[in-house]
Amino acid sequence: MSLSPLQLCLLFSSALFCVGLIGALARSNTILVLLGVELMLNAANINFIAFWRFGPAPSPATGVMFVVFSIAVAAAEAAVGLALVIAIYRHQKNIRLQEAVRLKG
Amino acid sequence: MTLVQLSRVTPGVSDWFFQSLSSPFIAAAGDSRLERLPIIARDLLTSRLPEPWRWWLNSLLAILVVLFGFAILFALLTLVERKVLGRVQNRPGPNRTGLPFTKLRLFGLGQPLADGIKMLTKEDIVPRSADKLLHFLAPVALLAFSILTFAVLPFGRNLVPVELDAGILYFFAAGAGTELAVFMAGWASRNKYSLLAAMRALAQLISYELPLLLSFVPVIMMAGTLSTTGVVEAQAGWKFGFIPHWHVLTPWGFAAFVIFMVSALAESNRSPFDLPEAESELIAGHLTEYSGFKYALFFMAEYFGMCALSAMAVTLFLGGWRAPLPFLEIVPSYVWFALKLFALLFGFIWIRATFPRLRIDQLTRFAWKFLVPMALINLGTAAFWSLTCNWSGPLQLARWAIALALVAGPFVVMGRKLSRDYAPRTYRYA
Amino acid sequence: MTNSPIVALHGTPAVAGGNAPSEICHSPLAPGGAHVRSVRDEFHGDLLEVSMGPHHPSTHGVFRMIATLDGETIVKLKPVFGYLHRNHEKIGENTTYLGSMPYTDRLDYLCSMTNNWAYALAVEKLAGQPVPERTEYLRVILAELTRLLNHTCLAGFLLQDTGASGTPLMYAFREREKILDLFEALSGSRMMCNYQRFGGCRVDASPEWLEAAKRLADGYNEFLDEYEALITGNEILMARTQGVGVMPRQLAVSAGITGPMLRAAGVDYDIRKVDGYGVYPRFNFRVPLGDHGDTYDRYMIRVLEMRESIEILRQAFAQLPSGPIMDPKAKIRGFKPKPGEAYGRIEGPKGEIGFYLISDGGANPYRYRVRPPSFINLTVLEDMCLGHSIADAVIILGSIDIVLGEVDR
Amino acid sequence: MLGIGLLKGLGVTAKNLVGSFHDPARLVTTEYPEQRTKLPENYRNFPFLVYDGTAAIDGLRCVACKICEVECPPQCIYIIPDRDEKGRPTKKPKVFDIDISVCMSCQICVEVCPFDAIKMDQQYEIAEADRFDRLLLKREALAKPNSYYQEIHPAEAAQVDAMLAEARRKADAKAKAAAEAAAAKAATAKPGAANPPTRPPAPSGSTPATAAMKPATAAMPEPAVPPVQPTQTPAENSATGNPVAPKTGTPGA
Amino acid sequence: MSIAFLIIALVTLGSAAVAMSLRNLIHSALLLIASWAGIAAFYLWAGAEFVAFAQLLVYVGAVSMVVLFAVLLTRQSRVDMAIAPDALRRIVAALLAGGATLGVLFGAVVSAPLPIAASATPVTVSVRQMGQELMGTHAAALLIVGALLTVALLGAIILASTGREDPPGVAPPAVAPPTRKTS
Repeated sequence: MSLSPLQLCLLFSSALFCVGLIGALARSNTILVLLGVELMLNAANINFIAFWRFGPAPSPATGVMFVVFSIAVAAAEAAVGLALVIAIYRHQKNIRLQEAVRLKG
Repeated sequence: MTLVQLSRVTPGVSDWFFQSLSSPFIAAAGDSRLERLPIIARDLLTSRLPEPWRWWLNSLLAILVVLFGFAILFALLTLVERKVLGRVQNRPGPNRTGLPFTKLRLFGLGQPLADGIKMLTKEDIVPRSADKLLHFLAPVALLAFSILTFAVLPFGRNLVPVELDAGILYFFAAGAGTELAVFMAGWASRNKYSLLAAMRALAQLISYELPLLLSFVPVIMMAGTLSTTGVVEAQAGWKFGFIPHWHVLTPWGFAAFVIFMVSALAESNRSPFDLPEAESELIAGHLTEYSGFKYALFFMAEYFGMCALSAMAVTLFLGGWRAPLPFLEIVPSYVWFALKLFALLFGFIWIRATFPRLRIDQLTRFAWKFLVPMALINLGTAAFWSLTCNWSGPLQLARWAIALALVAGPFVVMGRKLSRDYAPRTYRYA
Repeated sequence: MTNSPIVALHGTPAVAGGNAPSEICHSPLAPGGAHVRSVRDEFHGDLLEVSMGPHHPSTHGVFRMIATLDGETIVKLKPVFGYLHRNHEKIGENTTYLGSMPYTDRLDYLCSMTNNWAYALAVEKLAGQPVPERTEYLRVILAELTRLLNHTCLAGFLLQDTGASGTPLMYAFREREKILDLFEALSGSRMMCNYQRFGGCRVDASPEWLEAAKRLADGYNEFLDEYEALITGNEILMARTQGVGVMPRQLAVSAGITGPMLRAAGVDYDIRKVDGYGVYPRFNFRVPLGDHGDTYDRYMIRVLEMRESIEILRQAFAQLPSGPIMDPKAKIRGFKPKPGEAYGRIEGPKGEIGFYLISDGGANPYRYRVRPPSFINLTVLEDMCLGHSIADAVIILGSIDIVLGEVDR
Repeated sequence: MLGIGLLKGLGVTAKNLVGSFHDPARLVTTEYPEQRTKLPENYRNFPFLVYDGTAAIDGLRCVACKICEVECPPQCIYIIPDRDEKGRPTKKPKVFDIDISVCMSCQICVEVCPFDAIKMDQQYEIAEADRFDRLLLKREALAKPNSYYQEIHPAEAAQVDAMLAEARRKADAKAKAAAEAAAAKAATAKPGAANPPTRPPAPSGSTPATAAMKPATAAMPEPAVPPVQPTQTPAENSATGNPVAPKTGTPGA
Repeated sequence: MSIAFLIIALVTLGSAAVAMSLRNLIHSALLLIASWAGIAAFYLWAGAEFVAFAQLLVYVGAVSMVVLFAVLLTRQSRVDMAIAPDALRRIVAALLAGGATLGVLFGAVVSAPLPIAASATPVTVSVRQMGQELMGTHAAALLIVGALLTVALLGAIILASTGREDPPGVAPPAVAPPTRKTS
């Protein structure tokens, strides 16, 4: 069976997604969890580009537009997420996620 | 300096990437032979070759020429910097090292060579507790990132190594990696000074990335393109036949240029923003644990970064390779580019010779409370300028006046606010 | 007392500690009541202990500061010195009175002339030795030249500490060279002058020398103007130094600070005026005072003092009498003052430099003690540095104007 | 306004940069091995021993009285007096070492020497690779002729020579008047220009010695004094405030 | 498919996987940055030049810095580095979940009848085109993203600020009332 470029790209992105997923699930370090989520987001972006490039492409720039916005949102997410990490650290002196269970300051 | 548009892609190289790089090389009819010299020289070497090979060789030539050109510039610059610093400080600077094994001194021209030999032969010391891989990777990465930025600079008419549609974006994207390398160096050394320097470098580079990027947005707005050649193209022509249409000669352009250069000083870790390697505080900052060739690489990367940012400033604001006056166009474009580049580099050195260093909190405050608002206001000024581009006669004067006020007013107000706590003092006598 | 003794916290937020383990406390070491956040040690990750020195570019020699940093903010700073200790005082008790004279050159090696004078003054007090008038004038001339030299150096060093790439330092050294040339022409050595003797001085100043010195004094204002144009109005320098390293007035007094540092804190105390030693009462000069006691004041006070020194020099050259330079009764060999004690002090460029001597009638002093100004001025280093960033500590140290030869003795 | 001070500073540095190309006051470097600054006459470096005549060791003025050894603050002088076969001191140093790695160039030995035997040199290119041998100067290395002294410190040497000549004249007169065996001894002395009074006996020695000690310290006032003007200099010495201490302790004591 | 793609994919996946399994946070962060750079290379390969540079600028330039800052600001003691007793179980569970997801996704991708583009004529988007799209069709989205970024910036600052009375970075108050100032 030969895979089309689109399929290869999708396989690549799903692999990346799973790496991010495993990381986010397995690690207890808040920063790493955030980074795992970030990776999953990137995997989604890869899909956009892949479909834009190798898909039937109805509107030439839609995929690219999506990625641009997605990157912007991801940047915002990273900034807020890491600010949260620092807040958690300041509060409980470590960044283990399991300990951040008290919804109370 | 040279070279080379990558010529149209070959059948053998099917990736679109290379196709997008190509834009046909069209020598303007009026181009003098001197002007086309680099292209002619290249064609002399490669025109006989079959197409795929020719393309590869052309690219290779471009890379080599740029690398060698800047390596020589780096060597010269270290000497010139020391000479100029020396002259400013009432001493002659290095003037002993000339040709090896002779008594010829040549005003110290051999100094870079001697420095190079010294650096190469020094022992490479890696601290035992250092993160060896990162310690090794940091200078390499730094140098790689700074070299990457040379790819999109238009060194002369038709002399741009890679013609990218989003060239300016590429330039700053490639430059963004340098801070990473500085951090790697500081962290991997396992030295407290280095770590402090790494933190400082991060804070500084993040802070100044913003005004740096914001400062040239007006230029992009005006030129309507992200490509470096496009920006140079937008600055063509002369007003009244002798005032060039350079961006720096407009109110917003001047403000943007100043903001850009200040941020460039900070981005390239030059005095007065040389906090990461502040030698009077942090020994040598992130370079403390580096010696020998790795140290030289850092040094090289710093100068490359400085050159690249200056070259970008030339492109964005100083009309790129364009001659300042119409009749001076007989001088080849790459010479003009080099002259402008040298002028800016001299400015870097001059500033280094004069100013003391800022403190880290003042540094970040200056970026966030002065440069960023100024850049944003400048964006508005540029918008105003763009909207009023068809005012004429007395309106033209009003346009200038309003634009100047829009630049100068916030500068005075924010400058006063920034220096509120500081003022010269008078003293009483007992 | 206008200065409120609050050292505000500022600096980078870099490695900020949490709210919980930190508290506002009065540092026991800051009688002025510097408010400094102390961070408990249980929280190791937040504090960084940096040992600056003894091998550090800007500790002015082999001085060491163990700084505990919260981010870049200093929460504790322990000065360590003694790396240059060489038993100066004990050597003084085992050499003749004259033999100690060249050793005083090595105390504060920038100001050997004033050190010589202070020591000679102490011995002259001890022995009741009069000094010829011409020598008194020469001493004033040399002391004021030394003050120019020292303050010029300080301005250069301080600016070097703030990170200027050598330019102010080189300008300062350019002028310093000229003074050193004068010293060399007179005493034979540029820095280790060994010039004063008990009851006089070693060599008389020739008319040519005096002419050269006069020329230098006349041209010095020009240099100061250039230097001030270069740096005094510089916004970066003002931002770096104003409000940094504030020394409250009562702290300065209670810590025994003297010299320009004390006057920068606003205390009008100049031994040239207070004691009126030598022929200083005959000169007309003013004492500049600072209002803030910060680093900028300490720098500016020195610049202004240089301008006053030039005035003193001009007057001294005009009034210089002719006559012998050595008291005819003075002894070079076999000098044995009668038993007793004496303390001789002068206003050195760095502050009160004093020598305390006890004689038991022998050829060597029974007790020989130096009051080194830069050592005593250094004692308030921590109080001035707390709450400031590590970059400030360097310039605060620079503004104290220490010479390790004198601190460690 | 923000930036004015910065621009002023840039102006100063620009002025210096330009000035360094045409204004010698703004390019003050002396490029050492080729160019040398002229040393002032008073410049001092390390001590050397003066000898009269041509014989380096025999002509030494030093009488091994050890005053300098005692007075030297860092104690870098080491002297062993020479003795003849019968064990009597010959008033010559057998060993005269100066450890110039210890010496601090303070000139106190010169000041205390009653015989003008030790003077300060101006030779400063004395770096040596061997710290223990080469920097410990022996008698032979220290001995330098009086002409050398006259060359490096002309004014000071002229006064010293005048003093010594005066002292010798007095000694000769005394000797003649006494007409003792010392007269014969003095007569046989070499006719050199500045032959010192050969070890005058303690009582008579005090005058020339103390007189000789002083000019070294008061050389500055009249650099125009020609080398040989024996009669004029002492008068001028007292006029310019030569710190003469006539009753300084006897040298040989 | 070109070799370039394979290399890019391998580097990206490899560095991401290693990053997720390392204990040293700095190494993880740096490897992740490499992985992001790999993704940028993928965009470049796919012809999305602008997006590639944006990815580099945002991820390698900015997010990486924030991550490194966060790592440095939350330096851990050795105790925190030790693996908690339940960690192993969680890792196994995560691997299982991830593997299952991977299987599902792979299966879907391989078996789905995906339309094949006419890749003979590669689409490219010029920057000008993108700008027009952004300011035209997607103008509303652009505005919203701008607002979102601003809000995120403010939120991040508020979250991370210490809430101290005197926030760091403020000018040290003039210690004495400036009695004599001229300017």
